[in-house]
Amino acid sequence: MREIRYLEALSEALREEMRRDPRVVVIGEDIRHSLRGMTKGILQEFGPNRIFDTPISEAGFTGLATGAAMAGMRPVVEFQINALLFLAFDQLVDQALKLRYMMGGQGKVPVTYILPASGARPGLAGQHADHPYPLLLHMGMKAAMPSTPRDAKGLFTAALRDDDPVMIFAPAALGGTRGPVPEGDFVIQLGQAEVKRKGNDMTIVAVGPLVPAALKVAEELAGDGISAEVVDPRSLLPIDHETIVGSVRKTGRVVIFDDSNRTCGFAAELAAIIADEAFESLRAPVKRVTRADVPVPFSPPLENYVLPTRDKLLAKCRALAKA
Amino acid sequence: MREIRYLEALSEALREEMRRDPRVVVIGEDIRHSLRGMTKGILQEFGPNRIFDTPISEAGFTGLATGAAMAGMRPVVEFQINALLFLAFDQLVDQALKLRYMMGGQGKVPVTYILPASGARPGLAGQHADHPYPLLLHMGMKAAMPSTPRDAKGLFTAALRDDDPVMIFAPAALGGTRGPVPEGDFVIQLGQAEVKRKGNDMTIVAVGPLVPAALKVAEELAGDGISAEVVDPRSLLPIDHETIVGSVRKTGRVVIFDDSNRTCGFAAELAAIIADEAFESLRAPVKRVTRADVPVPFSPPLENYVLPTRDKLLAKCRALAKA
Amino acid sequence: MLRPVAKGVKAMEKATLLSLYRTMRLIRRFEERIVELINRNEIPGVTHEYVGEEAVATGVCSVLRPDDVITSTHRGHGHILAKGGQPRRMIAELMGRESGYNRGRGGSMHIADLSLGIYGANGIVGAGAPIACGAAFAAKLNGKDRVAVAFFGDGATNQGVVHEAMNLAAIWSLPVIFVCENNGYAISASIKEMATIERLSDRARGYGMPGEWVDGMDVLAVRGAAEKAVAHARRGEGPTFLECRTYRFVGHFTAERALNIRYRGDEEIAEWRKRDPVETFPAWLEREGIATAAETEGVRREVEGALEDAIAFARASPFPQGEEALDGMYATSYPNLPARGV
Amino acid sequence: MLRPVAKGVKAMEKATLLSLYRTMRLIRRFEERIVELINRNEIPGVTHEYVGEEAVATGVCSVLRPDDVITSTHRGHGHILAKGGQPRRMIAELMGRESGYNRGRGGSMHIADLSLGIYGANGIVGAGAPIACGAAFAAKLNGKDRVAVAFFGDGATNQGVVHEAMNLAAIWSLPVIFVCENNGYAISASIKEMATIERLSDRARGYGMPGEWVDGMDVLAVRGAAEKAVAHARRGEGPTFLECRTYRFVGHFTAERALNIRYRGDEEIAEWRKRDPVETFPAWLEREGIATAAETEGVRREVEGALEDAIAFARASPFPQGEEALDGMYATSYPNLPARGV
Ligand SMILES: Cc1ncc(C[n+]2csc(CCOP(=O)(O)OP(=O)(O)O)c2C)c(N)n1
Ligand SMILES: Cc1ncc(C[n+]2csc(CCOP(=O)(O)OP(=O)(O)O)c2C)c(N)n1
Ligand SMILES: [Mg+2]
Ligand SMILES: [Mg+2]
Repeated sequence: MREIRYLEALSEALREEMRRDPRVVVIGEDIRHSLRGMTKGILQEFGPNRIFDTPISEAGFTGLATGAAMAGMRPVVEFQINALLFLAFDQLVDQALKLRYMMGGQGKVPVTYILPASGARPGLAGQHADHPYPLLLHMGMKAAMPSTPRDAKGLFTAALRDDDPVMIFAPAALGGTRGPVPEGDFVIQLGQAEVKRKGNDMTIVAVGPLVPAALKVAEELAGDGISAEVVDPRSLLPIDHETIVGSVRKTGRVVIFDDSNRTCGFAAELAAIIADEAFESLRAPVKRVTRADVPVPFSPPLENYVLPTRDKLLAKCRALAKA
Repeated sequence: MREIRYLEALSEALREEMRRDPRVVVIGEDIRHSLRGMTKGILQEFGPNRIFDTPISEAGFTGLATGAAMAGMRPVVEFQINALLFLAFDQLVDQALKLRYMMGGQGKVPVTYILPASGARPGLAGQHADHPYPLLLHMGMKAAMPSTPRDAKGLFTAALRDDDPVMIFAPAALGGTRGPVPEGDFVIQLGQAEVKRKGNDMTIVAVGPLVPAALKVAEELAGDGISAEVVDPRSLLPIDHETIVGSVRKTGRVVIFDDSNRTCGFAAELAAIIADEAFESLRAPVKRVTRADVPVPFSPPLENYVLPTRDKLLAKCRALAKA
Repeated sequence: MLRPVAKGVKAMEKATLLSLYRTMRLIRRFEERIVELINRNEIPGVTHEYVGEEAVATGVCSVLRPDDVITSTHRGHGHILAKGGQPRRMIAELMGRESGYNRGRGGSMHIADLSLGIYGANGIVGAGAPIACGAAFAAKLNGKDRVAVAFFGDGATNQGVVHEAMNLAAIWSLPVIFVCENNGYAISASIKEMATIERLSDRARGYGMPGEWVDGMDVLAVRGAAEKAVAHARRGEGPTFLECRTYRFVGHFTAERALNIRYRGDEEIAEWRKRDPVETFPAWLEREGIATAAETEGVRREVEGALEDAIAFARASPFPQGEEALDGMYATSYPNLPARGV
Repeated sequence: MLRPVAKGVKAMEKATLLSLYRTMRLIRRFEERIVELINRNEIPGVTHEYVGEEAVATGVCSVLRPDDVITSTHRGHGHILAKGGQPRRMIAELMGRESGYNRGRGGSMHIADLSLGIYGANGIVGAGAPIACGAAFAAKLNGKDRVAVAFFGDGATNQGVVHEAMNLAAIWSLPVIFVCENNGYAISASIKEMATIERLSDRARGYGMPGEWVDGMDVLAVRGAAEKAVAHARRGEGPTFLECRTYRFVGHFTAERALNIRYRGDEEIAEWRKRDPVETFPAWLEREGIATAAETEGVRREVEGALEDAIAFARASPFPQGEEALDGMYATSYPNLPARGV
């Protein structure tokens, strides 16, 4: 299969869907010039009635997308940085997400939010490096975080066809990675985790930008004679209980390797699910390796200390194998 | 000890601190006329330079409080409803909360946010009934949710004296409850859970408005011969690991009874902590009774189905006792 | 100043004039009946009554088509009735019944009927403004001459998102009418303290859009101004900001009396009550010989009948089943979603 | 139009004029050196350079006192230098060193020095505006005649919170100056497309505050307008909106060139470069006989020296220790806080 980059896979998913469905329009900051690289060529191919550069008004254009979706469009909203979600938070979680339910099931709000540079990159520091998906999940917003170009195309396409608001986090750290991606129509349904590496002695649940790191750790553990299974939830909400819990039932040990803050984070939710649903099979405490609950600091040694890294995962896994 | 109402206890804490410390000013919507009942009499006692009615500009006045705090004031910001946090979210979690850290520890931001009618009341429906403290905790904001008038006075006073942003959730459902409250200077430090009822067979961790319900359930369980311990975290962040984990280590069984949404909620965090730190003592799966992840519906039968209630807790505890 | 007579009125259809009266009267009596039902605990919670402001929604919606869109506020009953909302399904909603507009999921602050272009009341001040822009955006892209009206209060004009919405509408020349219902107060806060300018419509200039001011107690004046703004929008000439100066005769919400707060004088209320459009408009119709006393009385009787019927309908309707509470949030569903609480 | 000569200039102290030049030159060379260091990977990440806009920060801050407050933006180096920030501690910060202003915690977008009234650069567009209002609010309550300046760009004027801040400042008559640095673009978005009005300062009217427009390439014009606004604020007469029309000669941020995007023409850049204040101002000083060529050359040499020193200082400074990463977030600390990641 041909190999393309993660960002190209996102771009391809979007362009293919725009060709199929004229209701898809794209809204966001600096997207005509494709500052984030995902909307490259869209203005040229689809013209100015399909792609709209907005003023710096995140709450405003998020709400506008909601109204347009209720009126039959299928807007895609690109957020330049994750922190912008905070500015549109009411429009995201108290409007777009809730309207259908509060209206008793009338209408629908098919908006896809895409963050093509989510999470940390070296030097971005405190306000540009959050990865705040747990906030959205807590409110009930569907979300996914693909870890490979293939998953990027498949999950983004699923989001584009979903009739509800769905948010796609596309980690900055993965934007340049290459991998095989099917050509043409290709969908990965939400709610389906994938076992990215099989193993028997312990489960590592790793999200998004941490999946490649987890795979490397599993490799190293294999050298120690420890067989680690790596599960990638891919879909953050809905959560695939079956695959995740199933793996832990098999291995009896789990480390959750998550790229958001710790308290009330995604790892907490997975730990809670496992401590309930896989309790009988657990042979050791449920462990989390996450960010620490501080803004991401600027200076490299500090940043490294705060973020979840391979080293920390490896150490935790080794300790767990003995527990 | 004299008994006063929960809202009066908050009001007393505020007025006493305002007498002691001239830097304390109060900012919010309709607070001069005390729509929410907590700021009654403040205009009369302290005059218009200590209490400020704002325009409907939540992001604006939240940011203003941050700047004032950096300049030496100690503002108290009242939010009329919880959903208003969504409108001020950037100013809360990306500004007030982070500035000190990002500035390398320079200065401080001593703002107390108070929500004197937080959470659900019958008939409020989807946009007025959220109890979104997990969102704040995830970002690292200190927060507390007192369950009694005594705790209300003590924790609010602690928040007022804390040199960081602290949010006090004061559930609407508790505003009218009465109880003994010490007169004069009275502080309950953040980070100290309280065992509200002693027991040996299982632990119920219950927050805010659910504490009275949990105590009633414990009473009923006693009738079944089950001795339940009820732990009230009181402080949502910092979390008192010792008391909570200590109780579970003793009882080996736990149900977490929380008034926020389920996914990535406070109950998830407690479950994760317990599944790690109390693992060796656990004799049954860690259980959660929380809100369901939908907006609170308006109609009473629906609302009842969605919110965490006594009945649901009781059923869960009975099942757990047998597990 | 009371100015119920508008130029060119004589040329209007009598039926139109009577229907304006009917709508205003319906709104007024709807609100009065709702308060009774709240006080009798037949409706849970509280509502925000539109009493005194009837001429605004009535005048504006009288020039809208069924396919035009409105976004409403916490004080939404008047907008919804004026846009054609059925009292039966509204009251059923307020009573939390399955036959209500929102199947009991929403209550007063969320009533919507998408088939009538009613994109919902809204519990968050100002939040409807960008949503209206979105409906207008869709209309424009699809080459439809549909317009969208965003209703909001004086208090809402200090919300950032309302400005963002105005700017978006202006730069993209969207067919939106921003209808500011300036009733002088945001709960207890006088707009005189919360803004430094006399006319909120002056803010429109900052977005290069027309800013109009109109007497919101005069249904014909409102209708005239709205007609102009709507025509402007339908022609593709973009948004208008329309400030309607009005007044609410009652408390901010049903519960205000119990709170015992006082932020405005009785004389002020009495002064405005003299201009009650629900009283002055039929009086003018009769005075001008447009309608007879019997005809206006007929409107009133009809309204009472419609409300009786609506209340009876609502009372007879079943409540939704608790177990259904998790349905309807998502249009595309998946296992494990929404997460249950137990 | 180039207009470096302002009325009444002759009366100014020569030292003041030379110091204006010194500040502008320092900002320019600071930015140029930073880009070199970024390209050499001595500074992690990217920064937003102030090249071309030096006259704005310089003019405005030249009339501020050390106890006045500023809030800055993502493009903050110029503001901070103009308000007295030390190049040593700034560059150390940019290199992530413990001796940096933020002890390496912040980087470019968060540099702050509270002792100089610098309440921080800010990574969120518009977010500093209400914070400046808060500093002004505190000053007013404490009876101090301190003022606060909120710097922000043209793009920021479409952010809701900036409006909310303007309204708050207006109704409470706070001593704030809203300095809008209109450089014509928000990244790739031309303000001509993002607003319908020619002068953003017209938005001030919506809040009943003075709205001034000034040529932001003319440091003396900026200084003059700022002086007036600051005096107004110090007298307790409230806020001013001051639009400074300016231009950035370089990309939005250091990485722009690599992105290969093109949203403005070379001629436009060339046209504005002719008005470069860092070139025209010293030329004017010499032409008018205010300073000799040797004196302006002296300024340049001094600036180079200061930057060499700063870079050397930063390079020699140690990095912070990883284990300290969890310190400093809370002023009042508790066990278990902040939560660790492992
Ligand atoms: C964003 C937001 N802030 C505050 C509230 C609480 N609240 C509900 S209605 C209201 C007053 C609204 O005033 P206005 O916009 O003038 O409308 P009116 O009630 O006068 O019709 C307030 C403050 C809210 N619902 N939403
Ligand atoms: C609220 C917000 N939206 C978007 C961004 C991304 N962003 C950073 S700078 C910028 C452009 C700002 O333009 P302007 O305010 O004109 O300032 P300039 O860069 O021209 O100095 C954008 C969109 C951000 N940091 N914050
Ligand atoms: Mg009002
Ligand atoms: Mg700009």
